[in-house]
Amino acid sequence: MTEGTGSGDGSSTEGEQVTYLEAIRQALWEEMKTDDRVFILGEDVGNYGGAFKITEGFLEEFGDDRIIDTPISESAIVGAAIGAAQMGLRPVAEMQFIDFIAPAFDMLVNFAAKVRYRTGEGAGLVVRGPCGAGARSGPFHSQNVESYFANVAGLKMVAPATVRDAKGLLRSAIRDPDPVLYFEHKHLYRRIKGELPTGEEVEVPLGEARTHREGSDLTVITYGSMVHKAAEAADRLAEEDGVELEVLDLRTLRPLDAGAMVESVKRTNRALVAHEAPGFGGFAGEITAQLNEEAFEWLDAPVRRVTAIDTPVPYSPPLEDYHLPQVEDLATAARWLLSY
Amino acid sequence: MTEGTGSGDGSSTEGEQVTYLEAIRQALWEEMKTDDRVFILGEDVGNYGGAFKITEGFLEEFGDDRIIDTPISESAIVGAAIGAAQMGLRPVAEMQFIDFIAPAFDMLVNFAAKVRYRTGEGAGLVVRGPCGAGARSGPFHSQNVESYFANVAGLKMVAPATVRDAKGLLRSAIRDPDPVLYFEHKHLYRRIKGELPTGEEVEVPLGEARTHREGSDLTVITYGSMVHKAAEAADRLAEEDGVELEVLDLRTLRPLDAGAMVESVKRTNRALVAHEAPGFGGFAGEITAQLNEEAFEWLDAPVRRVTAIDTPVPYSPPLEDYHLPQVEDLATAARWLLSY
Amino acid sequence: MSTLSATQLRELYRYLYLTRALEERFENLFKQGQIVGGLYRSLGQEATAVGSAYALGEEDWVAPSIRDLGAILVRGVEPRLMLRQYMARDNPMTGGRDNTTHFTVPELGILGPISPLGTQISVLNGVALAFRVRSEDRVCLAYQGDGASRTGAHHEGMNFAAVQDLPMVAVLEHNRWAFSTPSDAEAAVEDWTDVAAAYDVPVEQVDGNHVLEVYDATRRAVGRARDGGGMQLVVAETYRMLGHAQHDDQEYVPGEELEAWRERDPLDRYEAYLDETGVADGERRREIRDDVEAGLDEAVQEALDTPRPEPSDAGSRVWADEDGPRVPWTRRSPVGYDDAPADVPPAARETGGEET
Amino acid sequence: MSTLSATQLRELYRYLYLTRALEERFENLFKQGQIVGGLYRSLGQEATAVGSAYALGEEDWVAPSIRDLGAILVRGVEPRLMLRQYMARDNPMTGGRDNTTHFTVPELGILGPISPLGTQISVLNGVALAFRVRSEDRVCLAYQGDGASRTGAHHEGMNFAAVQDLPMVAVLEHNRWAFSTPSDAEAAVEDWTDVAAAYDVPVEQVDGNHVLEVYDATRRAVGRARDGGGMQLVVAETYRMLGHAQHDDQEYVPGEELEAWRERDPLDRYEAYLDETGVADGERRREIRDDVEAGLDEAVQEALDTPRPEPSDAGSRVWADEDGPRVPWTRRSPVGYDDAPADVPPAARETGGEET
Ligand SMILES: Cc1ncc(C[n+]2csc(CCOP(=O)(O)OP(=O)(O)O)c2C)c(N)n1
Ligand SMILES: Cc1ncc(C[n+]2csc(CCOP(=O)(O)OP(=O)(O)O)c2C)c(N)n1
Ligand SMILES: [Mg+2]
Ligand SMILES: [Mg+2]
Repeated sequence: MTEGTGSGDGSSTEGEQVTYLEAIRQALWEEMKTDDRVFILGEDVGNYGGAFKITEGFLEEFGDDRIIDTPISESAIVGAAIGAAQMGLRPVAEMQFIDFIAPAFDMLVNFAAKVRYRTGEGAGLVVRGPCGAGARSGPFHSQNVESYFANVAGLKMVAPATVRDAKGLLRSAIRDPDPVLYFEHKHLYRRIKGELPTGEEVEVPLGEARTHREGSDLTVITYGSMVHKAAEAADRLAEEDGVELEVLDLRTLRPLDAGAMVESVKRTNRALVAHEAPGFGGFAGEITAQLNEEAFEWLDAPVRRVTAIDTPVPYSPPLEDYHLPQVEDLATAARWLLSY
Repeated sequence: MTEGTGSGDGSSTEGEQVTYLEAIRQALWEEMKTDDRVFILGEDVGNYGGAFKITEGFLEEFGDDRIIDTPISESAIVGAAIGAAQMGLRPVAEMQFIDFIAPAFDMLVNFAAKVRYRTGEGAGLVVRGPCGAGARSGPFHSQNVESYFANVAGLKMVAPATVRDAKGLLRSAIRDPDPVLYFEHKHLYRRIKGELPTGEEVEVPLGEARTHREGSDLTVITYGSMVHKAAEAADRLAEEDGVELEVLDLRTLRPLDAGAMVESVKRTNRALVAHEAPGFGGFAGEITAQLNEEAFEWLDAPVRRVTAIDTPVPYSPPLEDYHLPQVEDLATAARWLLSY
Repeated sequence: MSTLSATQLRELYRYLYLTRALEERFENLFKQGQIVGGLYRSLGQEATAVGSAYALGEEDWVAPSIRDLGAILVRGVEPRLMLRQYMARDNPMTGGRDNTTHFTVPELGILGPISPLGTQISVLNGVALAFRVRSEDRVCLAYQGDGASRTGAHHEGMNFAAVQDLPMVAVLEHNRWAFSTPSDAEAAVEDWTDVAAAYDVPVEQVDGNHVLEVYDATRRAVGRARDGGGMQLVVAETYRMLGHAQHDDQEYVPGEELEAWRERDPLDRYEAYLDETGVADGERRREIRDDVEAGLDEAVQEALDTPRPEPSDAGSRVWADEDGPRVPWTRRSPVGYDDAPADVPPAARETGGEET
Repeated sequence: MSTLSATQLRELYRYLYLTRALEERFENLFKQGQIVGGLYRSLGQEATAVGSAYALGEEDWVAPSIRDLGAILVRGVEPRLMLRQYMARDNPMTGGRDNTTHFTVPELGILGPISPLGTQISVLNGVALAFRVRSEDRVCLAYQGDGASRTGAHHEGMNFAAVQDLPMVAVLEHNRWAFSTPSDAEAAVEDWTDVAAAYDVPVEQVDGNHVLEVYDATRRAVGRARDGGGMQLVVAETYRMLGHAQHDDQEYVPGEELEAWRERDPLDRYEAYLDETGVADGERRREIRDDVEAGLDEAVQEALDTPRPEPSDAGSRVWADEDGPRVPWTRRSPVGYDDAPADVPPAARETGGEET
């Protein structure tokens, strides 16, 4: 799969075709090169170069003060990131799988998120890790955890869908003065490629959505790997039904670019919200609520959701496939909304 | 404040006037008396009788095999509850404040919630604790944590607003074969009183909402302590504007009684969703999404939210009051919706 | 030394060999794409899992880690079921919903782990509390890797068990690595038995590659726990002979270290013992191995013949009181779709939004 | 013994007395309803907080717990600011957003705790990492109660500091209670220095009610940490002389125990020392106390005169890059409300939903 189904990713500069994983690696490498306050800590990030080899070669380049292999202690990892951030460093903590953010929940929700509000001293740190399903990895290596943090004031959250955004958002996350959770979708690591400008910085600010594909009949609002499924559904409907879906890639979940959602839905008058996490209590609720509040009069049909079903992520392939929202579901839902 | 502003609480049997706190105590006591599989574990629950004295006298009655004072180890507390539940016991784990559920997040989300799905062996346990703000207790003794768990398949969540429900829902929670989070609002502990039948069981099944106050012009959908603020706003609007708000108390958040919400909104054609937690990413999103999906055609106005503002809960009284949703906000929002 | 009968000593051999042979089948199946997701082997550590589990009574409970296939087999889970489990086929333990050793079998006293490390002791503490409240004479045994023992969850579990004097044996598998991290980067201690002091619990260190020593030490610990001695720690000194999982070529491991530990292979050593004592000579052992392999041939075939679960099974069993699989909105039958718009008749608006 | 000058010894007395006197003011103000929420005192433990903090250099960092007012005062936070903080008045540390000792003052090397217990060491580990990467010669000191040390977070923090050999001193305040739970129900150890073995870190036990002993032991530990000796543990044996917080009448505490510890009151003992050594006689001490009290009179008045924060302040400072307070929808000006319906002109629908 290569990017650029739509027009929104548009890097005009000539560059190299790189993977999503490589884009993450580049962002880390370049930020570490240009800013010696940036450092990485996590399990197996040094010696091994990270479970997905994102930090391969970093230890040799930056030394073990800046690439820190930690014990299996997610709470201590995030704790150390907080303290270092408060000293002006820019820590990037890796969770080997984002599922393992759970033992660090208290540190994130109660310490990192609230520390600026409480004391005026913020903690500009990044916690990143592979999220998402599709790799037949079972209930504990497949989760999407954004909803756990959606209601937590003080946190930011990003979920890049493209190579360019993977790099640009990570760069912005590292430079951000507040705690940012960066969810990279493991299914995209080596599956998508895109062009990155060489010798020039990729700028993707936090808090701005991106139109992945333009359309006039219905807006699919989504993020992460679902952007690609949405684009596929859009292509299919264009071909088979002659309708044009707009695909809006939120990119940042906190703060949310409500303006972009509302602008698009005011044009298309129909919205479908999609994410890979289960529906009940998922992030789609917030999106639906905001559309309701800001674009109610423009809606010609209810806002509807296409998500995973309300279960853990099962392991066996037929189960996992059934659990996850598929292109087919998006197509069905879009047709339902269009015929409404 | 006494209950029964509306008609829905209607305990017909003559009984004693007891506090919300006493109702919780009674439920625990009676369940322990009638079922020797029930036991309690938590910090200071034995010797001291719990930080809020809910289990005062329990240690003497039931002994230290069934009232277990634990170290400060929320993860171990929930872990032990899981194991005991899998052996057929019915553990009730107390979090001294519900905020301290955060260190047990992994145990709840990854172990308790998923264990039946994964292995067929469920864990019927209760985790209960005081939630909510208004006591000038600052950011860590005031949170409402339901949103952290809203997207987690396998968990149930209840948030009683009345004395009767406090008792009845806790009883159902203890008897339930799956993990239930029971959020008791500390501001209600000694502030509300209600009648409880004597010598007869209070039956409040999980998963059923309750009409706290009947009305025809607008449905306020809420839970926990906000039920009382909503009822106050309703009274005020009845008096001042001659309109009748219906107040729907969800009581159980997972599973959610969508039928009751939809039925009410189809009658009133307007919905206001209220909760004490901040708005962004909060539980109101799910409610709004479901109303959208199930009652869109009946909505004469957008579904709107009244919630706390998107910050931690601040300590100083003027700040906390500003942070929290007030009766005034509900009245304003209701008027806005009614004039829409 | 152990007081095991010749039959039991041969049974131990059978379990050791079965563990290794079954894992070799797994590896082949993995290479054939029959096992998806992660595959973690316990090569070189079989004696720790088998010897310790063998020291338990039938009524006791165990919480394995990913490298404790041997313990699971000793508890009585059939290889054919393990194959179906590892191959994501339908099976009674998980129905394909989870992988590896992640399952619970109450009848066999097995409480399955989850992936986030460190939870085993805490959850078994609850099992032990149940034993206590029922005045049952049973013991729990929790396995934990050296790396996993650094988690907060593990610490809280150990501390809780120690304070509550629960009948708990923790077997710490000191296999020198936690993925690519050497155990001296996991903890500052040189001697891992030092951990015990912080909880004031008795500890024994044991050669984890010597099945009878593991058996003996665990048996003593289990005995103390059963007799009211509270929480016990056994530190098994062993070594992870392969990478963390199939994808890990273990490049970071010093060759000499690996070589030295290869000399201490638990099967080789036990075979030497069986030779020396005459409990099972080469011929006898070959019979056992042949028997195991024949069984595995059949088991693999059964697993290959077992279908994967039905897709819609994915929607069931989240709660006990569900009626059946919940069908996503977009996967209703075509009739359902066509019906849907009719669910919301604009006419209803005319009559003031009454319910229809 | 300590090499403190007479001036320093008198300063120590001042801090001990100030800590106690300030807390007495707090208690009065609490009874007057001027302090809302919880109030936690450190009566009887003042020497532990003051003596240990006094052993740090100006450039060092400290993470207090709720009973470490003494340490905060030694670090240089003014009593008048503490009063404003405890009374939920506007103040530079928190602006009234959080209570008690929950604040951070980088200029004074104070990193404030959060309520969920056990996080201090972990967060200070990050501070220590910053020292290391900048080749700075600075040390961190974390306070933790005996109860708090049972949390997973604390264990992970200790382990991390030990493995990384960070310049960290942990002061474990073994005050016999964690709320109503006696410390022997928190951990199985009798001697809390045993905890150190699990992390292979040097440990000293010290009479926590003897300010100079605390100072000396901490100074040694800080020195070792500064010289590259890595993580250090100091176990201060002390006692919580009042209930957990104001609402707790401490009924569960054995009277004799309390009586025995009253004999060891840290202020009384230090006064005896000052008498013996002639460093500060009764007269001199009274001068110090009078001075402290006079300062507190003024400080209390200032705090009472300081307004509580503006309500709408509650909406600001969640993120660094916010423009200002975010106003809830229902709290817009009346104009805003009236405007709102006009935001969504039904006319827009006619023209096909174009943006307006
Ligand atoms: C909380 C948590 N963090 C990280 C991981 C990823 N992980 C899986 S196994 C492993 C290494 C485990 O090492 P150890 O406990 O020593 O067991 P061993 O593999 O040596 O048997 C890691 C880091 C995890 N499963 N859980
Ligand atoms: C994670 C967590 N659980 C529970 C509490 C509630 N709590 C506050 S202080 C306290 C007792 C603390 O005891 P200790 O650490 O010994 O400190 P001390 O009060 O003796 O100074 C408890 C249980 C908390 N703050 N955090
Ligand atoms: Mg290991
Ligand atoms: Mg204490």
